[in-house]
Amino acid sequence: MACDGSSMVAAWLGVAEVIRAHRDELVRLDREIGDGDHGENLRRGFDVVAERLAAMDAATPGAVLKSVATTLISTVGGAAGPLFGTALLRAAKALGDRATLDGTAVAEALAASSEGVIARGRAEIGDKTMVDALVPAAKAAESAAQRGDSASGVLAEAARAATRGAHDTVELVARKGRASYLGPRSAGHLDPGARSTELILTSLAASAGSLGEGS
Amino acid sequence: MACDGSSMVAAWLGVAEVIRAHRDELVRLDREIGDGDHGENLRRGFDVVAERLAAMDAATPGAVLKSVATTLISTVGGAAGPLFGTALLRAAKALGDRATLDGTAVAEALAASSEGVIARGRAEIGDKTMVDALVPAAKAAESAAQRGDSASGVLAEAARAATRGAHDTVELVARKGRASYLGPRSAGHLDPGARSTELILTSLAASAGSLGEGS
Amino acid sequence: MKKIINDPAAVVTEALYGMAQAHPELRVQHTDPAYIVRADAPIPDRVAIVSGGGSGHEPLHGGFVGPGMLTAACPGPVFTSPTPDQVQAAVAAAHGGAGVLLLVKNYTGDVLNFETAAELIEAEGIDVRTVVIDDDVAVRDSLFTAGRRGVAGTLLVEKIVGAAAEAGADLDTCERLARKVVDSVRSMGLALAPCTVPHSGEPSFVLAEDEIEIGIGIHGEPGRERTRIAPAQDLVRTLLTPVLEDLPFTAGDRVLLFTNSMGGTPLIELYLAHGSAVALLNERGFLVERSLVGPYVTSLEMQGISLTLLRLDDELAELWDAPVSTPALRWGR
Amino acid sequence: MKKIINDPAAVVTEALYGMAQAHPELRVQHTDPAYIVRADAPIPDRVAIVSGGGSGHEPLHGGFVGPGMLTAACPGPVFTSPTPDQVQAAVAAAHGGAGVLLLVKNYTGDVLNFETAAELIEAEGIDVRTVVIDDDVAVRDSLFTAGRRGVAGTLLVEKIVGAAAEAGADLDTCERLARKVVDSVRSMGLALAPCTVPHSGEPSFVLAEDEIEIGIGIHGEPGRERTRIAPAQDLVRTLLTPVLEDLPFTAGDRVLLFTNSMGGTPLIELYLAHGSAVALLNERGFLVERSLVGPYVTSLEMQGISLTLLRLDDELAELWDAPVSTPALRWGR
Ligand SMILES: Nc1ncnc2c1ncn2[C@@H]1O[C@H](COP(=O)(O)OP(=O)(O)O)[C@@H](O)[C@H]1O
Ligand SMILES: Nc1ncnc2c1ncn2[C@@H]1O[C@H](COP(=O)(O)OP(=O)(O)O)[C@@H](O)[C@H]1O
Ligand SMILES: [Mg+2]
Ligand SMILES: [Mg+2]
Ligand SMILES: [Mg+2]
Ligand SMILES: [Mg+2]
Repeated sequence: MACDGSSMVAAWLGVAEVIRAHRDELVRLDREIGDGDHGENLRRGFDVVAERLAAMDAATPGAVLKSVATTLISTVGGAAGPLFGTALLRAAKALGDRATLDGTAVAEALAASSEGVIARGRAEIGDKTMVDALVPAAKAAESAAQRGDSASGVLAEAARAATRGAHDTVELVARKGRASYLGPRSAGHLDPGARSTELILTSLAASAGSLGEGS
Repeated sequence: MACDGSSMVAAWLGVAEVIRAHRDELVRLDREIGDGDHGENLRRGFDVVAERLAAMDAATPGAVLKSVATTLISTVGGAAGPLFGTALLRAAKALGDRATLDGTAVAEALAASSEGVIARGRAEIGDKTMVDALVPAAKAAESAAQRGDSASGVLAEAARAATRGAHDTVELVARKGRASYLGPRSAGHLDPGARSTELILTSLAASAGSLGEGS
Repeated sequence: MKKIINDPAAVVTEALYGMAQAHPELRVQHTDPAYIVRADAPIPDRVAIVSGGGSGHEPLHGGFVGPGMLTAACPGPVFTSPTPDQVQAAVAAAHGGAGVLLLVKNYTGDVLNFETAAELIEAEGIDVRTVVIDDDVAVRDSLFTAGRRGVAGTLLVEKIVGAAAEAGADLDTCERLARKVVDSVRSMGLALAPCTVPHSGEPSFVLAEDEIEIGIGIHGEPGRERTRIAPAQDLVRTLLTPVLEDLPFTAGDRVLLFTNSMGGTPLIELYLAHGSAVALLNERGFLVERSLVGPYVTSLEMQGISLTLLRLDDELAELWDAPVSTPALRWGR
Repeated sequence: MKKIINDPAAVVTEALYGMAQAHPELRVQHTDPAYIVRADAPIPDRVAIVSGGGSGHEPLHGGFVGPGMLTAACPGPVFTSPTPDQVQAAVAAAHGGAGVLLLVKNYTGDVLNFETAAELIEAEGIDVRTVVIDDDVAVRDSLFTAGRRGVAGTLLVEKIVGAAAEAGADLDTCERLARKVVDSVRSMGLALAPCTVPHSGEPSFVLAEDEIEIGIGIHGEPGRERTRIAPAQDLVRTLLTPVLEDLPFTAGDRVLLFTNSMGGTPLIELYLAHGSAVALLNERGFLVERSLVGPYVTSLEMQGISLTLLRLDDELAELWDAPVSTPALRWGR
């Protein structure tokens, strides 16, 4: 099966399920160094995403991403809503109206996403935010694509890098977002936004892998 | 030493000390079945009583009681302020301007006190209030006076009866005052006003005893 | 006990000092005998409406002193009725020559102290009347008890009678109106968590993690029963059912619904409960014509709510709507 | 978690429904996209003042909608900023043709969502300006952080700009005034006990029996340090010292002092703290010309207070005194 619009829909339905399963964990992580709503914010948003995707007509991967993006922007709120929304809007724009995706397209989408998040949130790598998962993911995707990996291969590399990046936020002191108010007390905790970024990419990679390779 | 105005002052200074010493106990008793202020109300009032008595010129026992009464009325508040105030106003009235007290005078004063409290508070014996200490005290005083006991002997009998009466409130269900809201749940607790009545009479009896007999 | 206080014995005095700083439109006597009076009192030929009671229920009563409501209030120590001296002093500051109406919540201490005060005031040749408020249906009234307690309904009595006095009603009229409101108002409350009185330092009662007290009094006195916490709509039904039965209210009645916080319950929960109560009353055919929602008759930081229902007619609705200008209640003009 | 709610996910919707019942003078859209707007909006040729933020801070912001203050407010989920859709919907209901001023508390989520909204609103051809409020001195401002938080000072911005808009000031003037208030106001708070967010079910932090958090944020974010509970006058000094140093305020300044409850602290303690703060400010030579005391910018049932100081001049004092008629703040006229 190709990495096309309908497999993109299936992949994001999978993400919605993963978010629901990890809602409490994300709430707990955010309670530790934020305000305890990250899991609930994403749960609320992805419930609507799942509803809308289920009712969606066949579309290009870019159109699917755009729909997910606007839904998240209008339902998630908080810092994560606009940031994930921007990430996906930029990814959608990067993909244009391609009907199927190869590894290069995936890498380009991820690069656009991470640039978008940085432009909106003005966080740098090391600030203990989702940027610490997303930037390594985009970089790993680029290398994999240059090596000629397929879409699912590129996504798998990106997910692995996001996992490492998220894990590495544990020891960081937050300098952006709500956790920054904690100063040094923020160290020793996993950043919730980095964790949810990891979850999303891992779920997407798993879907791509099980769905088989694109062109 | 005679049971005169100045021994009356000394006796009430003693009461003020006893109340201070038992403040926390009375707060605790009132917290169990009331609103937890009885000890603090009496502490506040008797602190002023002690101040004013210390500055008081020689006076009759009745005048001393009247001063204590008006001080309590204007400082204690709550149910206990007006009730103890009325009790002492009535006692003062019963004593008139006698210079010293005998057993009969003490008994008459206690009878007037208990009638006054009943008239003001409309509680009957068995309602789990200070009446359950005061009425038996007045009755015991009457018998002792009829037997010809001295002022201190009459007070000692009254204090013993008050102690028994207070103790007997434990098993009662309150029908007057704040504890009545508890209904059956009020049983099993000592009534704070009965306990303070017992403390006051016991302290007065002790002072009378150590001060020696009146005429 | 964690509280923003200095000396537990000085809490009321120091709070009154702060109130004086915040409200130059009031005259606040913060030391003994403490009272709060409108700065423009005494107002010649206007009936003086005076209330009072233990402190710890703020804004009741001092926060309701001002044009269109109380002329003066006497704050006792925390949860302890004021003394006759305080009432006398307040009346002396408030009395404009047209008589005084004392509004007293039905607690033994309050009734006795105001009774003594009334005698002394009368002896000064002032026409004084007393109306006792007992709106709490949680406690059954009977000759063999201290009777029903005065709780949140007190605010409604003070507002409505205050409006009448402001408009120049005479003492008879004010007294009649007070009795009319008392006859038409019923309340019931519940608590989720206790309060701690500063001079005691211990919580007034202890509830388990999932336990609530139904029929709580405003001093933490217990009520009808302890039950499990339940969804808001069930709690609202539990409070409203005895309220509706007691008067009784009947379908078609025009009512004012007052959703009150015991102090520590946040406004978001109050509004939620209020919406739930309105929905239930609508279902049963009542016309909820006026609403009040807020922490107005509190028990320090106690968590919980009370619901108060007043049967309205044109006279009461008009007096309710009349302008009022106090620290805690303000509208109109 | 013991709360008067039904479904944790429906708290805001249900509370807004109750608010609608209690306040017929407002138009409350209680379902998504939720917003609250004056019933008489849009008002032709009047600048629309729109604010919003996470719920759980009631009465902020919805309780400040009405003549003389906000034209509209957007309540997000509890402690979560509203979405751009909500802001757009509120602006559509509020805009009278003279432009829109968005008042935003400085949190990443609020700033980003209002930023997106502003782009969309501008694309509709509406003149829209944004002023970000960051009065909390507990958090040090720096290029490498999210910056200072917007807390209780927000109320003062909303009141003063709302008064100007009501009087017909144009958008430039409203924007200038908002920046002037932001430049002149500083706050700091402390907590004695945490709050619990309904969807989380766990307290936002844990303090020992005698511990307090100095510099707390209004979502339970930590501040400068944890210390032992101390007498009220010491706590007041701990809060006021950094506030006075930050602007800095200087002796002789005319100031407005706002003593705010975090939600669960009773009014009696608030007044006590207020009195203590006034005394300290007087001592240091400040002129406390205006006071506000109450639970206005809260964090659900959190126990604690914040102190806010605004430097006054004639312009600000006059706008502060101007009539206001909202559910939570009302005076004048
Ligand atoms: N400036 C920023 N840039 C990138 N990511 C950010 C920024 N601020 C916050 N985040 C991310 O958002 C996450 C928090 O999201 P969420 O809890 O939904 O929002 P809020 O902080 O408004 O409650 C953080 O864990 C962090 O990863
Ligand atoms: N009607 C009454 N008659 C006699 N004594 C009463 C009556 N009501 C209350 N009391 C007594 O008053 C005591 C409580 O006093 P206190 O705590 O000072 O007042 P309050 O109940 O107003 O807080 C009770 O323990 C009881 O003994
Ligand atoms: Mg969060
Ligand atoms: Mg008591
Ligand atoms: Mg009491
Ligand atoms: Mg949030």
